[in-house]
Parts: sequence; structure tokens; C-alpha cells
Amino acid sequence: MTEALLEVTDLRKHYPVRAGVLRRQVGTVHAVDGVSFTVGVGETLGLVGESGCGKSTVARSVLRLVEPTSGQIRLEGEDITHLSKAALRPHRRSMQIVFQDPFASLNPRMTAGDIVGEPLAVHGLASGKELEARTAKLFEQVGLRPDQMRNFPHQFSGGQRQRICIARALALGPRLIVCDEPVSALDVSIQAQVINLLIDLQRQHGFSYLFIAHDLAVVAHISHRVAVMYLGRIVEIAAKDELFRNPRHPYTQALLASVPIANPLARKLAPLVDGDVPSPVNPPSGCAFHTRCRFAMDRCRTERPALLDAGDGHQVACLLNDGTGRGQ
Amino acid sequence: MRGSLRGSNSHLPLGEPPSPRPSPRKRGEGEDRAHMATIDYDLELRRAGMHATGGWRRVLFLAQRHVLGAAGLVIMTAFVLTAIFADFIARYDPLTIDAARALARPSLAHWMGTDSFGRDVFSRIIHGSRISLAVGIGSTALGGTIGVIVGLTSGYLSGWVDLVFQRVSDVLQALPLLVLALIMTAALGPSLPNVIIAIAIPLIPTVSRVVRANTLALRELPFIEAAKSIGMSEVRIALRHVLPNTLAPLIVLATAQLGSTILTEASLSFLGLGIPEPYPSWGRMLSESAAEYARTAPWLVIFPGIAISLAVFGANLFGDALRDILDPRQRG
Amino acid sequence: MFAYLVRRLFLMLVTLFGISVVIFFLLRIVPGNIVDILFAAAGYVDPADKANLEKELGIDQPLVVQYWHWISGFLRGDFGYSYVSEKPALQEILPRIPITARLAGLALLFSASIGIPLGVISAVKQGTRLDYALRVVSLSGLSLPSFWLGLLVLTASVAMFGQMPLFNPNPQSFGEAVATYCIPAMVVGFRSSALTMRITRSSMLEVLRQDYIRTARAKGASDAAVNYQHALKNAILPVITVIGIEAAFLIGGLIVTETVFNIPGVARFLVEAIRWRDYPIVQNLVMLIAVVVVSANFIVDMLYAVFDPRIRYTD
Amino acid sequence: GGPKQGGILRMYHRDSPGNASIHEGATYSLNVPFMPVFNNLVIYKQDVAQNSMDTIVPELAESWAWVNDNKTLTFKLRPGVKWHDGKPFTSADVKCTFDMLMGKSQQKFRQNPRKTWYDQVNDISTDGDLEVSFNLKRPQPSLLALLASGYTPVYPCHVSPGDMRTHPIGTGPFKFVEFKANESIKLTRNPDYWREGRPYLDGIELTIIPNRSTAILAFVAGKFDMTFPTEVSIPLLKDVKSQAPNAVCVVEPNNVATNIIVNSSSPPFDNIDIRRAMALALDRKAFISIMFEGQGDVGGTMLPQPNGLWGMPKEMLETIPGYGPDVNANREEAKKLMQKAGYGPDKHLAVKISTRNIPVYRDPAVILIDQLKSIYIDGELDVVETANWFPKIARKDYMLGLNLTGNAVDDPDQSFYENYSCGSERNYTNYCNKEIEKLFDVQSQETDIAKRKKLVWDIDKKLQEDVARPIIFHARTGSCWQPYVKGVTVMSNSSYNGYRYEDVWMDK
Amino acid sequence: MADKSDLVLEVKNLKTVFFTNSGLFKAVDDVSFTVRRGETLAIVGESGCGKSVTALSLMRLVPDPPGRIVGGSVSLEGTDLLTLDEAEMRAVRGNRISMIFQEPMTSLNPVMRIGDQIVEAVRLHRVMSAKEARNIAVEMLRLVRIPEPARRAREYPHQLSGGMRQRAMIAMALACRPALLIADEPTTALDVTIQAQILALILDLQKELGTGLVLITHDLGVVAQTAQRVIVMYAGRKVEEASVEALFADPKHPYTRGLMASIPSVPASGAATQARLNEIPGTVPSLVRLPQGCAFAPRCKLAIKRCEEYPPLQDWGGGHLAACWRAADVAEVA
Ligand SMILES: Nc1ncnc2c1ncn2[C@@H]1O[C@H](COP(=O)(O)OP(=O)(O)OP(=O)(O)O)[C@@H](O)[C@H]1O
Ligand SMILES: Nc1ncnc2c1ncn2[C@@H]1O[C@H](COP(=O)(O)OP(=O)(O)OP(=O)(O)O)[C@@H](O)[C@H]1O
Ligand SMILES: [Mg+2]
Ligand SMILES: [Mg+2]
Repeated sequence: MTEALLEVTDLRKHYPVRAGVLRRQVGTVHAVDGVSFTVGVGETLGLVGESGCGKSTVARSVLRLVEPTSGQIRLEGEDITHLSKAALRPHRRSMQIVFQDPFASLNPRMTAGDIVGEPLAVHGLASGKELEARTAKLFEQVGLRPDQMRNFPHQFSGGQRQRICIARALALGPRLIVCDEPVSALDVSIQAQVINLLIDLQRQHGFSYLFIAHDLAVVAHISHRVAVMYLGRIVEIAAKDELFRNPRHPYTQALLASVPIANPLARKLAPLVDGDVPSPVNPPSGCAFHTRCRFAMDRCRTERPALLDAGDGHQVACLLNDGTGRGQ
Repeated sequence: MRGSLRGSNSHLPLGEPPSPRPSPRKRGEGEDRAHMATIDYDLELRRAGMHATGGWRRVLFLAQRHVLGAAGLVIMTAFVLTAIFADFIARYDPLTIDAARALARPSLAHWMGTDSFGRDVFSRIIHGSRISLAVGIGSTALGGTIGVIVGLTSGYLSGWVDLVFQRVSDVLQALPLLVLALIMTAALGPSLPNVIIAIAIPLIPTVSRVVRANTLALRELPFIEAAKSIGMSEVRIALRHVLPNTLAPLIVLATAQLGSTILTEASLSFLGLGIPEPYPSWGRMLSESAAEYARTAPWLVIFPGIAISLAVFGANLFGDALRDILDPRQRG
Repeated sequence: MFAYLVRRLFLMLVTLFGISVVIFFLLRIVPGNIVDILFAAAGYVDPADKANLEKELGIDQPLVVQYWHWISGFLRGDFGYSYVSEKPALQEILPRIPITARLAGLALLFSASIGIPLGVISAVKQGTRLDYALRVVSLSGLSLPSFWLGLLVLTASVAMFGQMPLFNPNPQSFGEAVATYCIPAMVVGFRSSALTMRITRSSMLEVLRQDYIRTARAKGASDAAVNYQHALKNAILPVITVIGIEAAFLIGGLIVTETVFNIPGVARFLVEAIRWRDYPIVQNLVMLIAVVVVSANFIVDMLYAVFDPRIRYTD
Repeated sequence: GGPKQGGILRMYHRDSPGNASIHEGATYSLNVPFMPVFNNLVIYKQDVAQNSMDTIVPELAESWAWVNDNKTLTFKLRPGVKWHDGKPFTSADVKCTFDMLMGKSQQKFRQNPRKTWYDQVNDISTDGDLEVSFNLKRPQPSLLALLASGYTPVYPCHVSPGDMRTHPIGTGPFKFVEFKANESIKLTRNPDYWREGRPYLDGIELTIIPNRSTAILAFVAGKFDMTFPTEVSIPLLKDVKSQAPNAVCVVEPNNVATNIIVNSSSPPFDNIDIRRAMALALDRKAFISIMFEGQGDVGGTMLPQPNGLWGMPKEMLETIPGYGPDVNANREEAKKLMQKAGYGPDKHLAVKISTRNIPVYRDPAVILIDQLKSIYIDGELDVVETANWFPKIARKDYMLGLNLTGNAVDDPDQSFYENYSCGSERNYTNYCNKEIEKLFDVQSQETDIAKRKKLVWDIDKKLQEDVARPIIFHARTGSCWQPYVKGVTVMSNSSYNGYRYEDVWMDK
Repeated sequence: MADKSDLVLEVKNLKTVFFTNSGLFKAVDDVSFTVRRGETLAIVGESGCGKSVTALSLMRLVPDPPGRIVGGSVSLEGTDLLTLDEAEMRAVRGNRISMIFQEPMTSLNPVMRIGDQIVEAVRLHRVMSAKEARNIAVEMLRLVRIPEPARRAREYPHQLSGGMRQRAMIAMALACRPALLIADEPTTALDVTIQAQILALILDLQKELGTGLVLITHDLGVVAQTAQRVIVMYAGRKVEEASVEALFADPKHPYTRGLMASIPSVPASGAATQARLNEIPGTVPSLVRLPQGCAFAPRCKLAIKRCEEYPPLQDWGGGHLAACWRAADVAEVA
């Protein structure tokens, strides 16, 4: 983690909320509200958080698939925040994304083989027989059979579609892959295959990943560092083992405690946090989590905690214990 | 409707003992037992096209599966061949006038009779296929191509390009087809290329609007985003990802237009603006003066009418089938 | 959105300006003018008479001047005088507009109310005999030139009832109103209903395979609800587009129908006016049609947003 | 029984006339609807089909007389006649009308197509309110025929030509009510008509229906009492007869000659051989058989007998090259002429045949092209929009043109001077033969009918031999009306003169 | 299986195939299972093994063509759904049996407001005013923890995050309080806190209404936490069925065992480096060209000659069924 491959500074993305016949703007969704992080070369940054907190928006902003409202994105040191479409195109080879919704991100009228091979064709990396061979290789890598290359997306199961997306992202051998829940639809054995594949690729080629997932176990396996988001902000970011061993933000703690354990004898399905998830349109004042936090103090309602270092590069945004969060 | 639903609800209270109900009606999605037992797997697979991979087998299979479409294709092919080999098929010179045999009924000598000039109707229809198909295919292709380009560009790029293109097509649309045709023929004289252009121009906004509408919707889909993330150029995205997904309405539209352009030429002829005499076009054969003979010599209008209808049917049936074949979800 | 509307309105004006230029100069490009035609009708040409007449009508002036005269008049609501009838152009045009508007409206209504349901049925029953039958019937609408359809209707009515519906501007009875407006409208509508039906079918087929249709089924929604509430609403965009276009081109279709049914509407009038090179009539009428078309397009665009919430027009 | 009063005559009109001023028009589309509004000085007797000098009767003039060595034509006018707006009719109105026609007055017609008719008139003089005289340069007996045409109504002085185009005022049996372009023309009975008991009808309504099939259907369905006169084509006539067997139909020549205008001022038709060859190649019977199922007439410039007064005898006609009965022999001769001019089986002559884009023009042109094929001429049809037709002809921008010439009155003066005299505007070919022109004057001054006929035949023959404007055929057309319509006579040698309709009544 | 009256769902020998141009897909091949009132049955298995198709077969929503239910029976509360006609089936769907689909993005109608979609589900089966239904819809959205449910109800699917859409789907499926709920990966798009809430919600409702639940999931943690019984599918067939305890304690099929081994766990004792996970080698066979006999054999370490013959389901006591010739040896070898 010597040099930063991706550097995101104070990223914000606001969506207008419109209503009425004239569709006047009545509010703003603070989908991403000031997020900063870096991903080093060969590093995996896990990004977890509740659903709707803006993970996908971060992911898509990084690739400039949505135009950030403000902030800066630097890839390999170069600021790509304001590059034109054309100027951006060469950079696309070095960053790829696996979308959260595999089916919708596959062109229904193209065969799986064409979809996976297309990036190679577009960038003129292969054609004809070679293209086919390389596509077949990619299929095998993600655990699909080459004979499935001529099938259409709707003929695949959910998990298979997700693997097609992964294969497409891998095709260009990018330096950064943004994985937006790439294994959520996979069964554990294939999930294991895919994660192993990602890990192997990283070891061989020094890929970097921004890895978004809900499954903390998976994140735990693949990440070097983990960031936890809540309502458009990063509330905690730390090296993986540090975070899992010593979570400081109450939300992180709730997350970890909510992970279902694969042991039927140890049932504990009582949710640890309750209450309504606040809306990104009217985020609660102060600490956004205070509405659901068991340890909320008066201060939390008014004062917004900054992301502060609590030692060892473990940053947390919580007012408890002088801003170092709740100790274990 | 809702009443009947509630009615059947009451049959299924929690824990009611099983009461299998016989159902004589045929069902849509599921299959009843009797049917299940007799499923002919081989037949079903054959229907799904399993044995028809590659080459002629596949074509034959598709023809079997889309009988109407195949019929359409056969008709269209027949017409195209007729147009090409008109000189060999026609039994008489379509232009030679012979007062002696004017208005002859259909007979062995004149299969479709003769017109008031004594010209052989069959030969005129055969030769007329050249002009009518040229008008139909030519103007559809011309208008369609430009329309697709305009529609894709404006729908995909949106923004000011869209606004400008839409305004231009507004302008084209605001000039009614026949007005345009009138002006064109008045300015340039009625000739085949002019008729084709006059008919093609109003097609442009039609096609471009359909394509644009589809493009607008498609643009928002994640797979387009996916294509962008690969670093694909906008042109390629438009052509490879957007266009194929607008193909279905396009094919339907184009084939429908193919038919209607032939009819438009007929309407132009009716207004005296079509392909000039003496060259036969189906539309001209059906035009005003023929109307006067509709009663006394019905063959003068029946046969060109059938020719037009056949061509329209052929094009459209084939178009429908093509749409179905190109729909990946239909391929089983 | 408001800004968008304002901009759209402005652009509509730009379009109209464009149309005015195009029609003005197109008409001038066409060889021959009213004077030539008058003399053609009279069968002789006298250069002095001709020059006099051209001067009288002001068509000897430079084009730009003529354009300015026309367009400034148009904006003031002064449409000038018809060259042929020498009556105020507005007076000639106005009474014909409601006739054609009624015809066009009815034709569209007919086309949509037949075409859309049939398209839905044919898509839902894809591959069945019903589908084939509906398609073939609708094709017959596309394959019959509308003047033949019109003549057929007239001939049949004479043969069967010994009666023929001739246009009556002030229908006395309901039956006459039907004969005056509905029958010709149906003849026009039949053709465009065929197109509407086919587009509906194709668009529906696309939508019917979507997952959310399955969801609707899973809720227990009836076929009708699935087909019309869920599928049709998703499939309607291209249909609206086509209907919008048909609306614009209806004028063309109406020319022939107005001729066959002898209806004194604007469509046929426009053709006559072009034949006579009656510039004031043609120019102003085309402008009025253009206003309708441009507004129709605008409405179609707005309908997109109504039917598809994903489409939003922002500034 | 006798004539009955009342009823509105419903008729369709074939197209929308540009305006309502008969003097400014040159198509019977104007005469039919507006002739009932006016009166002439004299008129052809409306119930005799064949117009001739003998059938001319007084109208606004009570009597007339040739005086001053046949160089003055004096009319005694009918007293007490009122214009439709109530103003009295006087000799001043007559003078105004003819001064304007001669281009001598302040007020001008927009167009004045029949100016040449009055070339021999020096001036018009009046004597009191009820006498008017036409003073001629030389005797012209046929002037009276011209004045009896439906084309020669008397206009009021006090109405401007412009108003006459939109709202004509006449003295005739019917008053103008309204004219909606492309829609309808309505006339109503003139209660103050000078002729006691006329008209019988309460009014006339014309619905404009340009589409012939629709119009005929409407007639068959009983929507109309009468078709537009002379507008029913032969095939449609059969239709009418089968569908409405009671309808009364007549087929008459309409004195419209279908002819070829030849551009003899530039190659190839400056070569008389080629012109002659073309004339020889014509198979006129074939034209007639195709266009009219045999019901047409072959003739020269003048409408053939018996309907026509001036047509030359058959024997004489057949001596003209191309009129002989043996078409093949004619064509052999034509081929020789062509070969003489340098053409043959290996060297065809390419020719453009221009015509207007209307079936009655186009169809014969198509036949012509086919016939010319037999003598090494490859014709190509060049259809021209009406607007461009005369400018194109005037520019001499054509080789052959197919044209229709309608003759308002069956009189040589009208057709010779109009179509063949050197300066005439309607002499499209600019055919100019001073010798023949002298003959025109000779026949024009001849008062002895029999002598004049002979002169006319010779001229006609010469004109055909010069192939200036070869006549192909004279058309015939049908008119139909319901059996209860009485008192309609369709003129058999003109289609411009028979529409006063004051004697028409309905037996309903 | 003593008391049949307790059964909500009984599936016998269900067979669903796809007739495709590349051959016959036996997506569901002879699968039988039962669900009791209030019971949760989990279905796990390799991706593409036919879980969703099984679920769709229960709803009779397999796309036809190319799919077809070709055999077996599905009785819901004693009525064989496969013999109902379409109208009767409609009355059942969404009412007595409802389903949460796997793809929340595409399973919601893009041009209908979320609220309306729920309202529709409710009003199809319950007589009530539009207002009441709307209130229920908002209430359901609140139940599935969607913030500002009243506002969200007026929004369109594309305005919601993936997780919200999934929750909206759940709200819709639960709105009519069905006797049997099929949840096809209902929580894949949710973070674990919400997942816990939702699962708790589903289980609550289940308890309250006695709803039988068929839970299709990849998350064995979820299985362990919620299900009473589990069936494991492989290549269209049921290869193992057991109570959840028995399965986790003693998987009898090598594939199940492989699955168990692949489960990643949250490292309580944090390994600082990335850890490779155990995986089952090889790929899932094509459903068209299934190997002779046991479909798992080619990937199985324990495969023997006999595996070319299809192993029948064998009862190992307590309703623990497994289809493996070497079930007895699995524990020792692994
Ligand atoms: N195009 C859009 N317009 C308006 N709001 C949007 C848009 N896209 C996303 N949002 C809103 O932005 C917020 C963040 O959405 P995002 O998809 O980034 O969440 P997420 O963290 O990926 O959630 P999940 O884990 O459920 O996928 C949500 O409240 C969502 O409703
Ligand atoms: N419409 C279809 N046409 C052809 N084959 C299909 C179709 N739908 C599904 N299949 C096939 O049926 C098999 C089972 O699919 P299914 O969706 O049930 O898998 P699944 O177990 O739900 O997988 P996942 O966990 O990945 O969702 C797959 O191999 C798939 O390829
Ligand atoms: Mg997301
Ligand atoms: Mg699935």
C-alpha cells in the first residue's frame, strides 16, 4: 500500500428530488455526502454499509458513470474528475466495474460470449479466433463453460449472469476493478471460486479492488482495509483485522453482530439495531446514526462527528470517548 | 372478477382437507396431467429447434416455425425475381397498344385480360413490379437509413443535437407528404427517383422518432452504462447496443412502410403525381382512369390490387417473423 | 422543468420560423406561378397582361420583400387574399379547419381504439390462430389504397342501400353526421390502425417477457390487468410515437379521402391551392398545419414523461 | 303535362372554376354554372342541338340588322330589363362590355382570352339607351355567331371586373348566390326576369366533385338530378346505364379537337418530310376505338358532319395524307419519308412528347407514342404540370405536344383565326402561312354559306397537309340526367353555349 | 410425516424441463418436498441448479415456451395447483402463495409507483377501498424498514436503491399474508442489519400466520439461523434433505460437505492477510449433457465406478435423506 492507485477526495453526489406536475425540485438526495478514501496498488478496499447508503453511487462516480456533484477522483495520480468523455476513454482500460444488478447490465440481444469478448474487441486487443479463445478462457476463469458462450443472458441463472459480468470486467486486465456486490447471487462454492480468482489475480497482477458487499465474511476474506458507510458518509475505516477485531463505530458493531452464523445451534436472530433507516433526503442532524444508536448522547443530535484517527490509521466518526468510538 | 376470486378463496381456508377439483378447461401456462403423460419430447425439442443447428436446417426450421413469415419471404422473393426477370416472364410488351384487343377478358392468351389500350395486364403487372418494388424498397431503405441515423444520434446524444434534429424533423413532418410530392414533382417532374425521394422524406421523421423514443428509454439501462464503462465509443454503443434493441419496432415499422410506400405511390398516381405513363406501376394501374372501368372491366383493378396486397402482405408477414426470430427470448 | 418548457416553446417558434422559410422558398422554387396558371386556364399568354397581373399580386417584388410582407402579416393575423378567389385567405381557410380537424380526430380515435386493443390481443395470443387472423385483417388495412377503400365503401353503399353519403356541412340527423364524418374517418383510421396495431403488438411482445410482468402474474393479477395495466403502459411509448406521427401525416391521408368522399376540408383545399400556386393560401395553411404538428410533437414528448417516469425533462 | 314551376336542379361540377367571370375564362367549367346568370345580345336557340346561324334568336337584343354593306351590325335592345342588383340595363352596358373585350376601356380584365374575336370590330356605338351598333372594318357575317356564344354575355358597366370574378351580376334567369371554392356554387331564380314565366326552376345548385367516380356514384344514388354536362366518359356511361337504367343519357361531340402541336421551328420537325411521316403514321380509328370505344369522329380542323356544319366530306378527307383508310400503306409511305430524312430501322428518331398531366391529354399521347414506334420514332412522354404547360409551349421548349383545342362556336372564323393566324396568341405552333391567312379573310367575308363551305374545306385540307397542327380526332362525351328533368338540350357542335337553363323544369 | 393436515405444501416428483434449441434442460428433475405450517424450508444449491425454476414451478410461472412442467404434483393446502385452471390459479397466486423474486431491479414495474404496485396486490385479493389499501401499502413499506414510507410509496422503482427495491418486493409479497411464501434470495441486496430485521420480520409474520416459507438462499448463515429443514439441490435434483441441525452437523452428500467447507467466516481472530477459501473444484455440468448417473461425480473426490448409476435418496434416519452411494463414508474421508 505504498502508492495510491485511486484517490477519492470529498466526493459528493446529490440527486434532485422532484414532485408535482411541473416536476419542481422539492429536495435533494444526499446519496454521497463527502466521502474520501484511497485504494493502493494491489490493495483491496472493502466497502460495506447499509443498503441505500450510497455505495453504488460511490462506485459509479469513481468510474465517472455518474457525474459527481463535487469532489475529486484521481486515478494513478491523474485527476479524472473533469476529463471529457473522449479523454476518459483510454483510462477506462485501467478501471472496470462489476455491476450490482447483473441481468440489467447485460445487453439482452447479445450472446454471453459477445458480451465478454466485447471489451477486447473494442480496444482492439483481440479479434477472430484469438478473441474467441480469450473469451473462452475468461469463461473458464469465472467458472462458466465455454459452450455457454452462445447463450443469451436470459438463459442464465442469476449467479451465472453475475459471473458473466465479472468475466467482462476482467477481460481488459484493468488495474482497478470496482466490484459492486459481485458475489451476492452466487452460492458459496462458486463464491469461493470467484473470490479465490480475484485474490489470485490480485497476487499475480497487482490488481486493486474497491469491493462492495453486504456479506461481511466475504469482505473479511478479500479486503486489506474496510470502510463502513452510513447514509452517504464513511463512518469508519480501518485495516481489516483491526476493524473486525476492534470495531469502534456503533453501526459497525451492529453490523458485525448481525452477521448470521452458519450454525443452527447458535441462533440469535434478534436484530441488534432497530428503528427506521433515516432518509438521505432529510438526513438527521448531527450524527446520522443517532436515530438508531443505542449509545446516542445529546451531543450526537446536534454535532456531526468528523472522521478522526483513533490510532493505527483506524479512523472513526463517532463522538463517544473523545471521538474514538465505543471501545470494545 | 373480484367476486369470483373471493369465491375461490373460500375454498382454500387454512388447513382445509385436500379437495382436488377436476378441471375440464384447458389451461394457459401449466399442463394438466393427461397432457403431461403424452408429452412428446422429441416433438417439443424439434419445435424448439434442437435439431436445426446451422445452415439450411436452421432456415428450414425457422420456416416451419414461422409459416406466415416464410410465406411472406417466398412472396417477396418471388416479386424480386419477377422484377429482375420481368423481360423473360412477361409474355407481351407491356407498352404495346393494340386497339383491336382492348379490354379483353382474362383468357389463355391474356391471363389477366387487357386494359383499355389493349395492353396485356399480366405483362404490365410483371413489369410494374420493377417500379413498385423500386419505390417500396428504395424509399423505405432511404428514409429508414437516414431516419435511423438521425433517431439514434438525437436520442443517444440528446441535448442540443436532439433538439436541433427534432426541430428539423418537425419541419419535415409539418410539410404533408403529398404536399411535398406535389412540390417535388412540380419542380422536377414526375420521375422514379423523384417519387422515391418524395416518399422517403416523410419516412425520416417517422423512423427517427421511433428510434429516438426507444433510444431515450434504453439510454438509461445499466447495460448501456456497462458499455460505457468498457470505454466504448458512443458510436459503437449506439450501433451495437442501442440499435439492436430498437430493431423490433424498426422492423415492424419498416415493413409496414414498405407496403404503405407502394400504396403512397398509388395515391400519388391517383392524384396524377406518380410514375408517369406509359411505364406501368401498380399504383398507376389502379389509379383514377382505371376506376372508371372498375365495373365494366374489373380485371383492370383486381389484378394490380392483388399484386399490391400480396406485396404488402409479403413484406409485413416476413417482417413480423423476422422480428420474432431476432428476439432472443423467442429462441428458446 | 419550467425552464425546459420555456425553452421548448422558444424552440417551437424557431421550428415554425424554419418551416415558414422552407415552405416559402420551396413554393418559389417550383416553376410557374398563379399568373401562368391563370393564363394556362385561359389558353393564351399575353406578356403585358401577365406583367400587369404579377404587379397587381405583388409577385414581381424581390423574394425577401415578399417573405417579409407575408410573415409580418401572418404575425399580425393578416393572412392576405387568396390569389384565386380574391377573398381573404383566412376566410377561405378557417371554415375548412373544423371539418378536417373533426375527421382527423375521429380517424386518430378510431385508429387508436381499434389498433391498440387488437395489438395487445395479438401480442398476448402470439402464435395462435387469433393472432394470425388479426394480423391478416390488419394487413388488409395496410394493403388497400385508401382511395380504393373509399370508393369501395361508396359503391357498396350505393349497391346496398341505393344511397350515398355525400358530405353535408350541417348534418341534420345523427345518421348523416355518421355518414359525413365517421365513415371517411374510419377509412383513414383503418389504415393507420393497422400500423398502430402492429407497433403495439411488437412493443407488447417485448414487454410481456419482462420480469415485472411475471411479478404482476405472481400477484394474481388477471390477464387483462397484466396486459393493459402493466404491460401496455410499458409498451406504449413507441405506440404514442407512431400515433403522433400518424397525426402529423393524417393531412396527407386525408387528401385522398377528402377527394373520394368529396369533403371540403383543408387537405384537398391545400392540394388545390398548390396546383393554383395560391401562395397566400398554401403558406398560411402550411403554417397552421405546422403549428398543429409541432404542438402534437410537443404533446407526444410530454406524454413520454407521463407514461415513463424514467424520462424526465430537465433544463 | 306542361312545364311545372319549382324545384332546385342539383348537379355536380367537375372542378372548381378559378373565378366566376365568364369573359376571363376559357373553360366551360365557367360557362355551365354562370351562363344562367347572364344574357347575351343574341343566343343560340337553347332547345336545338345543332348551333347554326339559323338557330340564333334575340335575347337582350330584340332584333338585329346588318347595314352599311354588311359592315355594321345594329341591335335594338329590349326595354325594361334590370340587372340583378336592380339597376336598369342600357346600351351603355353593351358598349362597356365590348370595349373591355377589345381592351379599349379604362377597366381591364385580368385576362382576355377572346380578344381576337373582335379584331374586325372598329368600335361600338350607341344610339340612345336601346340601340347599339358594332362597326366593322370589313364584313364578317360570323360575328353574329360569336355573339351568340355562351362566352359572350353582356356585363354591367357599374360592376368592376374584379367584383364580376367573385360575385357576378347579370340580367339572366338566375341570380348568383354564392361560390365556395372547391365546394359549391348556388344560383337562385331571378323573380324579375324579363321573360315572363321563366325560369321554371327555383334555383340551381352545383356541388363540386372533382373525382369522377364519386360524382357518378352520387348521380346513380340519386343525389343529383343531372351530371355535369359532357363529362361522362364512355366507360362510365355504361356504368350509369347499368346502375340507373332510367337515366336519360346522350352522347354528343363536344367540338374539342385532340391535336398534335408540332414545333416546326427547330429540328427534327422543321423537316416537312418528318412532319408528313408523322401525320401518315397516325391510326385515327385506333385512337377513337381506345378512347371512346368507337364513338368519336375523324376530321380536320372543323367538326365533321353531320353534327358539325363545316366539316369536309369524307371523300375529300380521305385524300389528305394520313387519312386514307389503309393504315399500313400510309405507314409504308411514312417509313420512306423517314428514310429519306435519314432514319431507319437502325437509326431511330428519339422524340419527346409533351403533354399535360391529365388523362384526356395523357392517354392519347401514350397511344401516339405507340403508333410512332412503327415509323422509327421512339417517343418518350414528358408530362407537364398545367402551370408550366403554356410557358413551355411559348418558349418552344418541346418537340411534339399533345393538345386539346375546344371550339366555342362551330364557325371557321373562331377556329382559324384563333389557332392558325400569324399573330394569334393561341396559335401555339406559330404556324404562319400568309397565303392561307388571306384565304381566312376571304372565307370570313363570304356571305353565301355554300361558297363559304367550299372555301373552308380547302383551307382545312391545306392546314392538314402542312402538318401544322394535325388533328387526331374529335371527341364525344356523354351527359345524363334523371328522367324527371325536362327541357335539357345538349348542344352537338359546341360545349360552351347551351346552359341558360331557363327552359329546364322538373316533372316531380 | 404423521399428520398430513399440517402440510401447507406438498411437492411430489416435480419435473420441469426447458425445450431449447440446444436440447432438453431438465431444470427440475424429480424433486419432492413438503412444507408444514409455520415451517421454514431452505433450498440451497449451486447457482443454476434449478432453485428458482422450482419456485416458479410452484407458482406455475415457468415461461412457456420454452419451459414446461412435465410431471409431478404441487399441492397447496390439499389442492393440486397443477390441475387448477388459470382463473383459479390467479385467485391463489399472490393470495395463498406468493413469491419474492430474485431480481428486484427488473421485477418491479418501472412505470408504476411502488405504492400502487402493493396496493394492486392487496386489492386483487381483498375487498377494500383504495384508501385502506394505500394505508396497508404504506404500512407494509414501514414494516420492511423503508424510511419515509409514505413518500417512497409515491416513487418509482428507479428512484430506489437496490435494497429498497428488494424490500418493496417483500412488502408486496407479504401484503396478503399468504399461506406459503416463496422467497428467492430475499436479502441478497441487503446489508446484514437490515437482513436481520427483514428475516426477523418474515419469521414473525410466519409465526403469526402460520405461513409456510420456502427460502432460497446462498447464505448458509441465513439458513442456519432461520430454517427448520433444508434441501440441497444439484443439477436439478434434490441430493440431500435434512433438518437444519442434522445437515450442518453431519452432511451426508459430498457436495453439501463441499458447500459447508466453502463458507467464509468473519475472522474473529483476524488473519491480517487475505485467505483463500475452500472451493469445490470443477464446474457445474451442463443440464443438457448431464453425466451418466450422479451428476456430481466428476467433481467428487469420493467418486467410484458405481456413481455412473444414479444413487437413490436414502433415508439416514430422522428424515435425513441423501442421494449418494458413499454417504456413509463422507464423514470419514472429508
Ligand atoms: N438516479 C437517481 N435519482 C435519485 N436518487 C437516486 C438515484 N440513484 C440513487 N439514488 C438514491 O441515492 C441513494 C444511494 O443509492 P445507492 O444505489 O448508491 O445505494 P447503495 O449503497 O448501493 O444501496 P444498495 O446496497 O441497496 O445497493 C439512495 O437513497 C437512492 O434512492
Ligand atoms: N428461460 C430459460 N430458458 C432456458 N433455460 C433456462 C431458462 N431459465 C432458466 N434456465 C436454466 O435452468 C437452470 C436453472 O435455473 P435457475 O434460475 O432455477 O437456477 P438457480 O438455482 O435459481 O440459480 P441461481 O442461484 O444462480 O439463481 C439454469 O441452468 C438455467 O440455465
Ligand atoms: Mg448498490
Ligand atoms: Mg435463482
